[in-house]
Amino acid sequence: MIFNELAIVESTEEIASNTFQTFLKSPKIAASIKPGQFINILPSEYWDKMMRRPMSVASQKDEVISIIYKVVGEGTELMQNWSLGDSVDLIGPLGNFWDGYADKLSILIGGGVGIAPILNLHNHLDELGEEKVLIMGARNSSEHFIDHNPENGVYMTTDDGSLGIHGNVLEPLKIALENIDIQNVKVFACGPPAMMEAVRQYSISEGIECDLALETLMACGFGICQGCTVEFEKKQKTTEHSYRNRFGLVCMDGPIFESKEIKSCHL
Amino acid sequence: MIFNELAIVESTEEIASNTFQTFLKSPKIAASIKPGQFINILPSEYWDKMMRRPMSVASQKDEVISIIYKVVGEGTELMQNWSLGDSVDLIGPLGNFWDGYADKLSILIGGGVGIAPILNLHNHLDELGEEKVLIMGARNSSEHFIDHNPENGVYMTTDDGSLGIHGNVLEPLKIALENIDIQNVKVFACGPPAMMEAVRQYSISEGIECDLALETLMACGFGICQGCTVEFEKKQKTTEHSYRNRFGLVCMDGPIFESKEIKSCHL
Amino acid sequence: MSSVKFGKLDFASPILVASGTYGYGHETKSMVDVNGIGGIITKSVTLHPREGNPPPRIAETSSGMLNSIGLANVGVNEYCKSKLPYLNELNTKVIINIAGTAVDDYVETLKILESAGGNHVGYEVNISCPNVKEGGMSFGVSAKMTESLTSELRKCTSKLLIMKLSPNVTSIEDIAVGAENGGADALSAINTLVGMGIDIKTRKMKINTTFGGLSGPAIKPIALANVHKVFRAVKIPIIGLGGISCVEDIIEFILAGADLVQIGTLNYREPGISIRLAEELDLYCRDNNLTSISDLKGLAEYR
Amino acid sequence: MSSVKFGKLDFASPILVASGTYGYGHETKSMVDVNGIGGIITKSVTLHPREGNPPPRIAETSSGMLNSIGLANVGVNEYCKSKLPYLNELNTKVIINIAGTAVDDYVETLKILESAGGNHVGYEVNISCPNVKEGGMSFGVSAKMTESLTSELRKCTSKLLIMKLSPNVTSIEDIAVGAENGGADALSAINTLVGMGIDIKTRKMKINTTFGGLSGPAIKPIALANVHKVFRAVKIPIIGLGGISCVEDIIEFILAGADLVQIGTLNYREPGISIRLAEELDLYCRDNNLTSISDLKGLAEYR
Ligand SMILES: Cc1cc2nc3c(=O)[nH]c(=O)nc-3n(C[C@H](O)[C@H](O)[C@H](O)COP(=O)(O)OP(=O)(O)OC[C@H]3O[C@@H](n4cnc5c(N)ncnc54)[C@H](O)[C@@H]3O)c2cc1C
Ligand SMILES: Cc1cc2nc3c(=O)[nH]c(=O)nc-3n(C[C@H](O)[C@H](O)[C@H](O)COP(=O)(O)OP(=O)(O)OC[C@H]3O[C@@H](n4cnc5c(N)ncnc54)[C@H](O)[C@@H]3O)c2cc1C
Ligand SMILES: Cc1cc2nc3c(=O)[nH]c(=O)nc-3n(C[C@H](O)[C@H](O)[C@H](O)COP(=O)(O)O)c2cc1C
Ligand SMILES: Cc1cc2nc3c(=O)[nH]c(=O)nc-3n(C[C@H](O)[C@H](O)[C@H](O)COP(=O)(O)O)c2cc1C
Ligand code: FES
Ligand code: FES
Repeated sequence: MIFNELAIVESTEEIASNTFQTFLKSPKIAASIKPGQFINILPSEYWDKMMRRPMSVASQKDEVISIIYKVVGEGTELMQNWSLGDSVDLIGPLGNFWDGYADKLSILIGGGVGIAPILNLHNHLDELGEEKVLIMGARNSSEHFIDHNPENGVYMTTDDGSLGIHGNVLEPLKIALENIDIQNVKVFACGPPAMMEAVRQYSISEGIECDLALETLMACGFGICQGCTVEFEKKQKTTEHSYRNRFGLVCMDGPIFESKEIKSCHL
Repeated sequence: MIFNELAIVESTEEIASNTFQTFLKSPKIAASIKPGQFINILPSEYWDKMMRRPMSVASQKDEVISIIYKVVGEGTELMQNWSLGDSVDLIGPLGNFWDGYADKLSILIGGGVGIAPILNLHNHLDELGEEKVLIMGARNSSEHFIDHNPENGVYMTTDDGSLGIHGNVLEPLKIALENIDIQNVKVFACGPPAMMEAVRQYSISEGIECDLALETLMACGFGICQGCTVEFEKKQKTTEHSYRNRFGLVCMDGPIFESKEIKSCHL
Repeated sequence: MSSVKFGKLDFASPILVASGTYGYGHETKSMVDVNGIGGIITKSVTLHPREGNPPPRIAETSSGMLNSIGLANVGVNEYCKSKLPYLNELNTKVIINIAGTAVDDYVETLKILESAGGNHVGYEVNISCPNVKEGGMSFGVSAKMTESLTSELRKCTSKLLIMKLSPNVTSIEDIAVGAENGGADALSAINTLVGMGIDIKTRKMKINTTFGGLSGPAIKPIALANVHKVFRAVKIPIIGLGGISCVEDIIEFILAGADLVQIGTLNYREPGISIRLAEELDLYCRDNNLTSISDLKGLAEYR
Repeated sequence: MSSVKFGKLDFASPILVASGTYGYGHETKSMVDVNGIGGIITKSVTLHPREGNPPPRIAETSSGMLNSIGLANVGVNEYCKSKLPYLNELNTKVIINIAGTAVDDYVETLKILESAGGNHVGYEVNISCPNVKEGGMSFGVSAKMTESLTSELRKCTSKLLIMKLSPNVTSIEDIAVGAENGGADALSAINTLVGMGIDIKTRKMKINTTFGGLSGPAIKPIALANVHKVFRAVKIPIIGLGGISCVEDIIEFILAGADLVQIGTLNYREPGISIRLAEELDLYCRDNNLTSISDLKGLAEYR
C-alpha cells in the first residue's frame, strides 16, 4: 500500500559535514515502511522540476521517520531549509526491503549517502537482538558520525586514514569474514556505485550472499515511467511485468537486488 | 547611465492590504534615479523565469530607494519574503521620468500599484515646495494608506465608498480643476489601465496636459528585446531608433508618455 | 463536473491520463480514485513483447524531462491476458494505445485487441514515438503513410480511433489531414519533441539512444501551437496534451481547439493531479457560468 | 581564455551574443565590458525599415519566453549610417544578421553592407524567423531554397557567411547540407521554436501574431539535439545556441559538436552573462587541463 502523505517537519540536524538528518511526522508511512524502503519527496510546493527526490528512510519510530542526506543540489538544499512545522508532500513506502537476515551474521556496509537504509536495518537488527557487523566508508573523518569500535563490530574506514581503517570497506569486510563460515553470512550494502561494485564483485568471487541497494534517477518511483532500469545479469523469469525480463525497475523490483542478479552497480 | 547593482534589503512593511513597501540600499541607483523611473528586479538568485520584475521607485533618499508592490504572483511573493540584509540584483535607473511640473499646478493621480511613481513625484514636489493635488483611487478603504484630506488637496476615492469619495478618480479631478485655468495645470497619472485610459480620454477631451506612466511585460527593460511596445497615435518623427516611429518602447521611450501621443493605455 | 461530449461518447471529465504516464491504471490505486479520471490511455502495446531500451532512459531538463523507454511492454497477447481483465473492471474510459513498426504490425495488434472483448472505448495509435529505431516515427512524418495506416486500422474497428501526432515535423497540418482522410475519429497532439542531453562529467549521452523525447511544461507553448494548427486543419475532435500542469493550462488547450486533454509527465510528480484539476475545472466552470468546459472549444480570439 | 579557431578567424572567447538579444552592442555599455564578449551578432537588418509587429510581442512561459517582434529594425541604409560607425569602434567581432523575404532582398542587403566598409567579420543569415508572415521562413524549411540563397550570397562576400537554421522542420540535416552545398562557411543552430499562448482571462492570444518563437532553457534539449544532428551531417563549423544559461550548457553544446556558442534570452535577465560564463569556462578549462575548449568539440560519446 503506497500513500501520498503530507508529513510535518519535526527537526533537522547536521550530523556530519554537509550531511543532514530530518525527522518527519508521517503516520501512515511510518507505520508501514520497512528497512530498505524509500520515500519520494516533493522538496517544495513551488518545485518546478519534474522529478521528486527519492530518499531512503534512516529510522522509523512511532509516527516519525527520518532521512539522512547530503546537500548536493537544489532539492536537497530546499530540504535542508525546511522549517519546523512545514508540511512536506511524500509518496511511500516505495520499493522492496532488506530481507534474509534472520539466521545469519549480517554484515552491513554503508558509504556516503548510502548510510540511511543501512542504519535503519541496523536499528531493526538491534531491536531483534540479531548479531551484526557495521562497516561505514567515507573519504575522511568529517563525513563520519559514528565511533570506530572494532571490538563491537563497528568499523569506520576513510580514504585518507583520518579515522578508523585507512582504505575502503573491503578491508574490514575481510576482517569480519575471518574464521567464519561464509554460508552463515549475508552482506547488505548501500553506497556510491564504485563502492557497491567492489562489494558486489568481491561477494560473487567469494560466494557470499550479498544484497545491494541501488540508486538511479526516478521520474515516478512507483513503477509507471519505466525510467529507472537496471540491467539483469541474465534474463529473469517472466513476472507480472514480463517486459522486465532483461531490465529491472529500481523503484519496484528494487532498490535492493542480489549481487549476482545484476550486471553492474554503475547505472 | 544604467547600473546593475546588488542592493541590500533594509526593511519591508505591509502598508496596506497585501501591499508592501521595501527599502533597498542601492547607492548608485539611489544617487541617480529620478521620480518616474523604475528598476528591474531579479526576485531571487534561483529565479527560473526569463523576465525580471519591473518596479517603479516610490522614494529615494541618500543611498536608499523603496518600492511599493502588491503581491500578485511568484516574483512579488519572493520580494515580500526577502529578509533583512539579503542582497538583491537590480538594474536601473530605467526609463524616462516625470517632467514639466515646474510652473504648473500638478495634479497627481495614482491607482492600485501605480501609486509608487506618483508618491515619489509627490515627495519631490514637496521638497521643491511646488503646489500640487494628490488623488488616489482604490477599490476599498483597505487598499489606502493615506488620509483623505480634501482641504489640503489630498483626495482618496473608493469604488465601494468605504473611504473618501465614492467613485473613480475623475470625480476629485473635476473638483480640483474647478475655477482653474487648465493652461496652468498638468496631470500625472499612473494606475490600472482602465483608470489611466479614463484619465487619458478626459485629459484629451478637456485639452489638459497629461502624462501617463504605462506598464507592460518587459523582457529586458533597457531597449534590447523590443518586446515592450505601445502604439503611437500617429507616427513619430524618426529618432535614433527610427523603427520606433509607429511603436514606442515602454522601457526606453517611456514608461511615461503624453496622453495624446499614444493610442490607448490598454497594452 | 458536467460530462463532455467527444464524438459519440460522453466523458465524465475532460481530463485523461497520457499513454506511458499512468501504466495500466492500477499502479496508483492506493493513492488515487482512478475511476475519477476522465479516461486512461494505457502504455503503448506492440504485437510482440519489447524489453525496451537499456538505461539510462530518463533525464531531467529545465521544466521538463527526456525519456527513451523504447516502448517496453508485455506484448499484445500478454496484455489481453493480464492487463485487460483489470482494465475491464474500471469505471472510467479506457483507451488502448498501440504502436508498431509496419502497417501489418499495427493491424494485427488491433485485431487481437478487438477479439479480446475488452470494455475499452477505443484506440490511440502512436505513430510518433521518437525513441524506436526501427520505425513508427516514419509514419508520423508522412501524411500519406499516416492516411493509409489510418484507413487500414479503420477497417478493423468501430471503436474510437485516435491518431497521435508528432510535433517533429515541418507541417503537422498535413499529417492531421492525412489521418482525417484515413477515417480517424479524433487526433491527439502532441507526442514528445526530439531532445538530447550530455553528462559533462562522463561526456556520455544522458540517454542511451542519444535522442530522447522531451515532455513537461517546457513544451507547452509548442504543444498549444500544434493543437491550434491541427484545429484549423481538420474537423474531427482533438485531444490536447503536452506539458499540462495546472487548470489554466487545460483552459488554454481547450480555447486553442482541444475537446479533451491528457496529462502526462505531471502524473509522475503528483499521481492524483488529474482528479485535483478536474475539481478546479469544475470550480472554474461554475465561477464563469459555463454549462460545460466544451463551450470554450476553439474560442481563443486572434488579435 | 585561449582563443578559439573558427574557420579562418580566431575568437577571443567562444561565447557570442545572439541576434535580437543584444541590440547593437551599445545599449549595455554602462553595465558590461562589451569588448569582452566573444562576438556580437546584431539584430536582423532588412532591406527596408520595418516597424515590427503590434503589441503584445512577448510572453513568459515555463523556463522560456515567446516573442514575435517581427524584425523591427531601421533598415540597412540607416543601419550603415547610424549603427555601423559605433560597431566599427568595438574591439570584439561583429557579425551582422540579415533577414529578407526573397533572394533579391537578401542579396541587395548584403551588397549594401559590403560596400559600407564595416569592420564586421561576417554575416549570419536569418532564414528561420517564424514571426514574419511574408516569408523568410519558407527558406528555412526547404533545402533547395536554402542552397540557392546561400550560393547567391556567397557570390557577394568573402566574409564569414553563416546560415542560421530553424528547428521547425522534419529534417534539419537536409537544410544544413543545403547550406553547406551552397557555400556557407558555418551554420548557426537554432532559431526559436513555434509556440503559442492564450490569456485565459481575455481569451485572446498572448502574442499578436498568434504564433511566436519559443526561446530560453526550455528549448535547450531540442537545440542540443539539432546541433548534434547538424554536426553529423556537415563538415563546416557550427555555432550552437538555444537556452544556454550556464557554463555546463556551453560545454554540452561543444561536446555535441558546436565550435562557438551564442547566448540569447538570458542576456535580458543578466546583461553581463557572456562575460561571467567566459570566466567560468576559463576555470573549467584550467581545472580540466584543456588548452582550448575546442578540444571538446563533438566528443560526446554514444552509449
Ligand atoms: C532509492 C533511492 C534512495 C536514495 N536515498 C538517499 C538517501 O538516503 N540520502 C541521500 O542523500 N540521497 C539519497 N538518494 C539520492 C538522492 O535522491 C539525490 O541525492 C537527490 O535526488 C539529489 O537532488 P538535488 O536536487 O539536491 O540534486 P541535483 O542537483 O538534482 O543532483 C545532484 C546529483 O544527484 C543526482 N540525482 C538527482 N536526482 C536524483 C534521483 N532522483 N535519484 C538519484 N540520483 C539523483 C544527480 O545525478 C546529480 O549528480 C537516493 C536515491 C534513490 C534512487
Ligand atoms: C515600468 C513598470 C513599473 C511597475 N511598477 C510597479 C510598482 O511600483 N508596484 C507594483 O506592484 N507593480 C509594478 N509593476 C508591475 C509589476 O512588474 C508586476 O506586478 C510584477 O512583475 C508581477 O510579478 P509576479 O511574479 O509577482 O506576478 P506574475 O505571476 O508574473 O504575474 C501576475 C500578474 O502581473 C503581470 N506581470 C507579470 N510580469 C510583468 C511585467 N514584467 N510587467 C508588467 N506586468 C507584469 C502579469 O500579466 C499577471 O497578470 C510595474 C511594471 C512596469 C512595467
Ligand atoms: C516516460 C514517458 C513514457 C511515454 N510513453 C509513451 C508511450 O508508450 N506511448 C505514447 O504514445 N506516448 C508516450 N509518452 C508520451 C506522452 O504520452 C505525452 O505525449 C508526452 O509526454 C507529452 O505530454 P506531457 O508533456 O504532459 O508529458 C511517454 C512520455 C513519457 C514522459
Ligand atoms: C526577443 C527576441 C528577438 C529575437 N530576434 C532575432 C532576430 O532579429 N534575428 C534572429 O536571427 N534571431 C532572433 N532571435 C532568436 C535568437 O537569436 C535565438 O536564436 C533564440 O532566441 C534561441 O536562443 P536562446 O534560447 O538562447 O534565446 C530573437 C530572440 C528573441 C527572444
Ligand atoms: S521511477 Fe518510474 S518506473 Fe521506476
Ligand atoms: S523591455 Fe526590452 S526593449 Fe523594452
